Amino acid sequence: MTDLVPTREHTELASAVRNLLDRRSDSRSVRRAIEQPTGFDTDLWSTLCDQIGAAALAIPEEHGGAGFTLAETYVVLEELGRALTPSPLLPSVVTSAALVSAGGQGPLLERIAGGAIATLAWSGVTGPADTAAEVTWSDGALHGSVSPVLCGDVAEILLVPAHHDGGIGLFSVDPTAAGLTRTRVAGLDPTISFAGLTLDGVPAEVIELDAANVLATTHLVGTLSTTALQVGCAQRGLDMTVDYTKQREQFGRPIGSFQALKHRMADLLVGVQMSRAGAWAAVQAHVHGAPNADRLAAAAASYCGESAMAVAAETIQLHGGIAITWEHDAHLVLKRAQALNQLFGLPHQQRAALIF
Amino acid sequence: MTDLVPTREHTELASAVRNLLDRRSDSRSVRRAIEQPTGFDTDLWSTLCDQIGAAALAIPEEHGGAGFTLAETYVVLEELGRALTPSPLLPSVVTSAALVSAGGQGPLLERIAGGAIATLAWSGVTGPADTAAEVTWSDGALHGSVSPVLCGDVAEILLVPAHHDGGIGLFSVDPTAAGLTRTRVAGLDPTISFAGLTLDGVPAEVIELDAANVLATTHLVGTLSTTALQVGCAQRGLDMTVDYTKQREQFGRPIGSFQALKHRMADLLVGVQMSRAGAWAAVQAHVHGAPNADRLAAAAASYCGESAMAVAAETIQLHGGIAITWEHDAHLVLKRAQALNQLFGLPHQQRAALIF
Amino acid sequence: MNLDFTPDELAFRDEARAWLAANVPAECLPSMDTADGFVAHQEWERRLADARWSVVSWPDEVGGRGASLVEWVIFEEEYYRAGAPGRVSQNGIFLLAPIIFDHGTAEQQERWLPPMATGETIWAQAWSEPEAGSDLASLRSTATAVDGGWRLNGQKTWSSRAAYAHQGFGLFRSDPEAERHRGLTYFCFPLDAPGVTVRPIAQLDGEAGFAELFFDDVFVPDADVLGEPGDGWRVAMSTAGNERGLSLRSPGRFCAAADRLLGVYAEAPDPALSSAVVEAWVRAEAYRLYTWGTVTRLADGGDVGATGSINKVWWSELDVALHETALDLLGDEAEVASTWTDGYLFSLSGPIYAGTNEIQRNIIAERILGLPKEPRGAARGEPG
Amino acid sequence: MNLDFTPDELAFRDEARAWLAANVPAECLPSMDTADGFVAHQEWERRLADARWSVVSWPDEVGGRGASLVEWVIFEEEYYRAGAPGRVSQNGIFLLAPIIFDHGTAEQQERWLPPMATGETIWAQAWSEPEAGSDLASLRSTATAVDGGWRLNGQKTWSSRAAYAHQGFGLFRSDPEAERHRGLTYFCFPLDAPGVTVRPIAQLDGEAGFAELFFDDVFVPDADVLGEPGDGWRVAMSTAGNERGLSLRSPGRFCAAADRLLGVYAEAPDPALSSAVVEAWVRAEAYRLYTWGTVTRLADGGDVGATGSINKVWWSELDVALHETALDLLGDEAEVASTWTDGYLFSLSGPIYAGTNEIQRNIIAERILGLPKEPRGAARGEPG
Repeated sequence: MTDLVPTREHTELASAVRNLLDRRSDSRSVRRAIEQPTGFDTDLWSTLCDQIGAAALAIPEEHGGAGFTLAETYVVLEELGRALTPSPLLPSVVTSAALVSAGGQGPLLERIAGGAIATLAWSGVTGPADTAAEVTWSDGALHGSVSPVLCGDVAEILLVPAHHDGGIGLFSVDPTAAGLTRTRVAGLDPTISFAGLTLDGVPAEVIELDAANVLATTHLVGTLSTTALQVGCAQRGLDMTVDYTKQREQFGRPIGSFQALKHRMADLLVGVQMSRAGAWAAVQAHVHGAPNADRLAAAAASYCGESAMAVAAETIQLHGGIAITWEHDAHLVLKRAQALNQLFGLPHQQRAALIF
Repeated sequence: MTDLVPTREHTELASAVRNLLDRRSDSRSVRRAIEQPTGFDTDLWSTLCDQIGAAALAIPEEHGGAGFTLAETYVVLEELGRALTPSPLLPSVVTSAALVSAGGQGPLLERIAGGAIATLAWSGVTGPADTAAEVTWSDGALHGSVSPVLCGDVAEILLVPAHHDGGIGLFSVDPTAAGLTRTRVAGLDPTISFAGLTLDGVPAEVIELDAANVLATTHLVGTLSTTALQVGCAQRGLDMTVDYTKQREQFGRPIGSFQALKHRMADLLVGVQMSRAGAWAAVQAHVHGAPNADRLAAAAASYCGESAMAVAAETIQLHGGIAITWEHDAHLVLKRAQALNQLFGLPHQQRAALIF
Repeated sequence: MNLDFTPDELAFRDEARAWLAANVPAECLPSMDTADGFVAHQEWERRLADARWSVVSWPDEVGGRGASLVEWVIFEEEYYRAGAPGRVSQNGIFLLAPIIFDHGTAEQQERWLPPMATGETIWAQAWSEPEAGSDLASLRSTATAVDGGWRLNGQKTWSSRAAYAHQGFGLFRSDPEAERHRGLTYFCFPLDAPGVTVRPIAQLDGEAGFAELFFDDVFVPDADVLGEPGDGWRVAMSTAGNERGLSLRSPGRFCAAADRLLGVYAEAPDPALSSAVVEAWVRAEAYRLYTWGTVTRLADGGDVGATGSINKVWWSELDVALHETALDLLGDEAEVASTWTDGYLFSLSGPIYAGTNEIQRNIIAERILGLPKEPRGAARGEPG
Repeated sequence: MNLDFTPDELAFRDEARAWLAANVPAECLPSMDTADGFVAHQEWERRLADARWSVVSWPDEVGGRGASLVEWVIFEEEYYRAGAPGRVSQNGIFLLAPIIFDHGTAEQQERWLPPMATGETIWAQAWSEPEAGSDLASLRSTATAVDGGWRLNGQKTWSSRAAYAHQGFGLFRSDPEAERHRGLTYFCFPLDAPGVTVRPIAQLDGEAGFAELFFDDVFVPDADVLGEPGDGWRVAMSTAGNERGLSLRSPGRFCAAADRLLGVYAEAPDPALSSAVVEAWVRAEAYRLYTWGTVTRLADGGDVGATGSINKVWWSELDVALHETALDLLGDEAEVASTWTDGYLFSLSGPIYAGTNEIQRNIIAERILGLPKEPRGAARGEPG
């Protein structure tokens, strides 16, 4: 039963990432990263890839990866969530999951393992698994548009699901190809960057013509990866709020000593603990190929999303006025929680997957 | 705009009923009433009819009624809700509304105005308006069964909606007729009594063969009457809880001084106030024949039901251990709120009526 | 409800509705918390004032039309229904003006009210201080009596509109010896007075809806004190009651938003969200009916009192829930900035400002339900 | 999860599952809080004990099989999945036994544990007093030292199972001079001892799940004191931690109830309620996974500690929500008494007993989050 609790190796990995982010992704660094043209700190990303091997963890060794599992990726993502770090790891993980699932894509996987920015331009990334692609493939080229796409404007590797006469396929596109327009869109959350893509006869390489199963697996991986970010984000909001209410005094006492506030924070802790337990178990179920893995993933996603939103709302409310200033990190927690809530399907859509 | 606030006459009527119930329907009396074979205190019912004219308020003067409106009935029901009084007024109001809507039923209305126990045996009373009747009418007789029916075992006037070849009709049945079986069922709430009815070729008098509109109006009146009971029940639970938490000491201070509890009771008050405002406005809209009356009724019902349930849950929780003893009234508030929640449709069913 | 408005009330409503239909700008004005938007909103106030719609409840001689409370709420409902611009003058006309009417001298009323009605003078409130938050009684900014007036020193924060407004108003501690809420005085002052520094605060949406104010020996003449020196707490409490009460948040705003939400649902109905959508509509409607009930009571004489706290809790939490539901409905569109995401971020300040909802719940519990106060400074374990 | 149980664990599970399948009564036993039902449940305990399933985690010599914590949770999951009867012995085996193991003498262990394992002796807890409620430290019942033992006086309430049980256990104040939680002693006593009066309390569902106990000079020999005299608070706290922790509410119970709820939904699906149904299932599943995580940690050594409060809050509120959803699904059937309405009424006591959820939230806030305590008896406005 040891897989229900992170191992010592997982704990050490988490510490290593946290130490790095403490130094390189504090509040000031996050704000600087947001302002960069890429929307993230490219130096930090290089360090994450070189020192931690973040992008390579779940990629098989024969394709230049570390040959670990999604569990190790989960550990890194939870820390990135906690630090509110802008990062291309989520689309990278999703894209490599698609390629591993499709099979035989060594060269692309090697580039991703090395840190190339990769993304999957599919509305399933911001919605439920049964969302159709808005792109079609004919005569070897792609037509249509899709938005919003995670890191869509800066991706060096770009996969696009598209309809064709025989079903839904998965294609690879040169991000610099003629006919492809990529436009950064102003997101609700400045720490997660999106772009809109239009494809006007863009030449495409076939990865897999019958990609329905590949996309289902990819959606599952994306869902689980998002729960990691949500758990980290919720933990950050809770920590920040507990610290603040211990220090802030009103009516001659720390506001954290007021029982109504204590009970609300206690409820948040309960939610965060349950989220983490559910998310970790779902990741382990996926890694072990358990038959109920997709149900556990949907359950965890519905719960982690709502729990992170609840923490974020209280983070704002219990910080009071300073929460709604740009200088304070409380609003970043809120925007991150809200943005994550939509990824791979809203909680109610995840729940819909759990009933007949 | 005076109709959004009870008039002086309404306030005086409420006081008269409350004074009577303070004397005749205290906690001990309610428990005695529950034990009676009828399920309510017949003497108190006579007094309510004779002194207050409770059953006659909304019945036109030409049929022996007082010629007032549902607003006055609402006032009486809210007080009965507050006192948790077992009473046949709700089925009486519903039945007379059906007869008034059908027209030309002077003799039956006169008996109801005088205090005869009346009920409508229709599953719409415990469900949404579009619920079909489980009874059919052919060759002048009724066949089928319906349960649970408010005061079904003791009703002296019994109306039954039934399907026939031409649609749905409304019929009157002699409660002592052969072929009719009436069986008291053990309800969740001991202060509201129900029976199951089976009709095996019971002769029936036609009230109205095309009763769809009559039933729609009746359902609306029932919905509004239920909100009155809910508002009263919620107010009682809140009053009881506030009083208790002011007196009960723990850790050396009244538990009502603990902020977490204060905030929860503040939320309950907000809910009760909004409930009462919404319910009263919906009743007035119905009385004035406003075009949005049915929307306001559904809105009020969804809100009053949930608000009463919220108060009831906190009434139990904040009373602690004594709440779950038979001797204490807290559980009566809980059971009443739960039983009322189902009448004329659950909150989510009321909401469903408000969207396309 | 429109159940039994008087003929006069109906005529008033029709007049307002017709004027708004003809005059509300088709395009949204730029945000009032930008330089351009501020000017555009001031121009709109001028237009309202020219037609005597800017302060309908004020007496004729200071720019109003002596409208009753019922008429005022009717106007507000029509105003939001018409999608008219936000009121850049709201701090002045809703928060300060009631105090000027009650506590101002005739000279102050003449000097301050007419330019407030026309939008020529825009007022900023200076309530909070960095260390005080919800606890107004622990304000530290000082006022020192000098020849002919006072010198103000200290810092205020969360001053709404202050980035572009002309005048400010707020409480300063004029008697350092007096305890907590004694010894405060209520001042009005120009924001360009020597010694005042205005530092805009960038908000979630990137705009400067609030500012910090720094006071360095700012001179204010005696003529600009509202009420008696030392009596500022009592004077201010009437504003606080008013701010939390009917004035700031008329139901029209939420009913209009709920209608827009129904519109979003209608475009792409998701049955799993229908309950939340209807819930928002029901809550807006309940707020409208509750508020109309209160208005009816007040029209017969009476005081909003602590029930203003019920309003505040209700509308502010309804507003957040309504916008959250909208974002859920929008799905992936909600990842991208839009008027709904802006509205969502704005709604989050509702439960915080004008007395946090925690303070409001304390008021409801203690002043309406009569629950005991938290023990303070009493003997061990005894309620104080 | 069944992800990587060891072969031994799998064998243990299969053995339990097979025995339960063959032995669980097809018909529900009558309620254990009626005279007949109590006897029927005692007989069931005997049957469990004969096959050594009554106290799997105890050592062999006192009736157990020395099962590991993981095996214990496996057994509990199987037990609830099989729909086996409630445990009339639970106060003894879950609350008292851990204390007897930790603090009892060898003689006490020999005397009390085996008949507890067989169900021959059923134990009632005597925790609360009328004026104490959640505040255990303010207990007033007394124990006075006499020759060879003690005399108990006072009153206990909410004593579960006491209407039919044989023995009781609880805290009495043995040193009236000591402050609050000092000076308490832990006693075991027969419920038919001279001077004990048992008055059953009728509950919501009409049954006597609890009783009041009155003590009038009840003699208890020194041999029946658990732990040292005056050390009762510390002794009892290990029970309290245990009661709130894993032991009382194993996840199997809620997972089984959530599965039944899905069954009700399947019979008459109402899409508007699907979200609530799934939510209940998700919460039960989260509880199971969380608890398994805790079990894994404890198996490596460690203490439940304050995280037991997280379990308590979660399962008790999940249980209420699950039953409320069931009643909503049942619609008009919910007006009529049924196993679901009984379960609903029973669920309501969950957030109240074994330390109210308010107390649990205080513990979570103070002991896990490290938030400051409420001020008590300190100088004005200072946290104490």
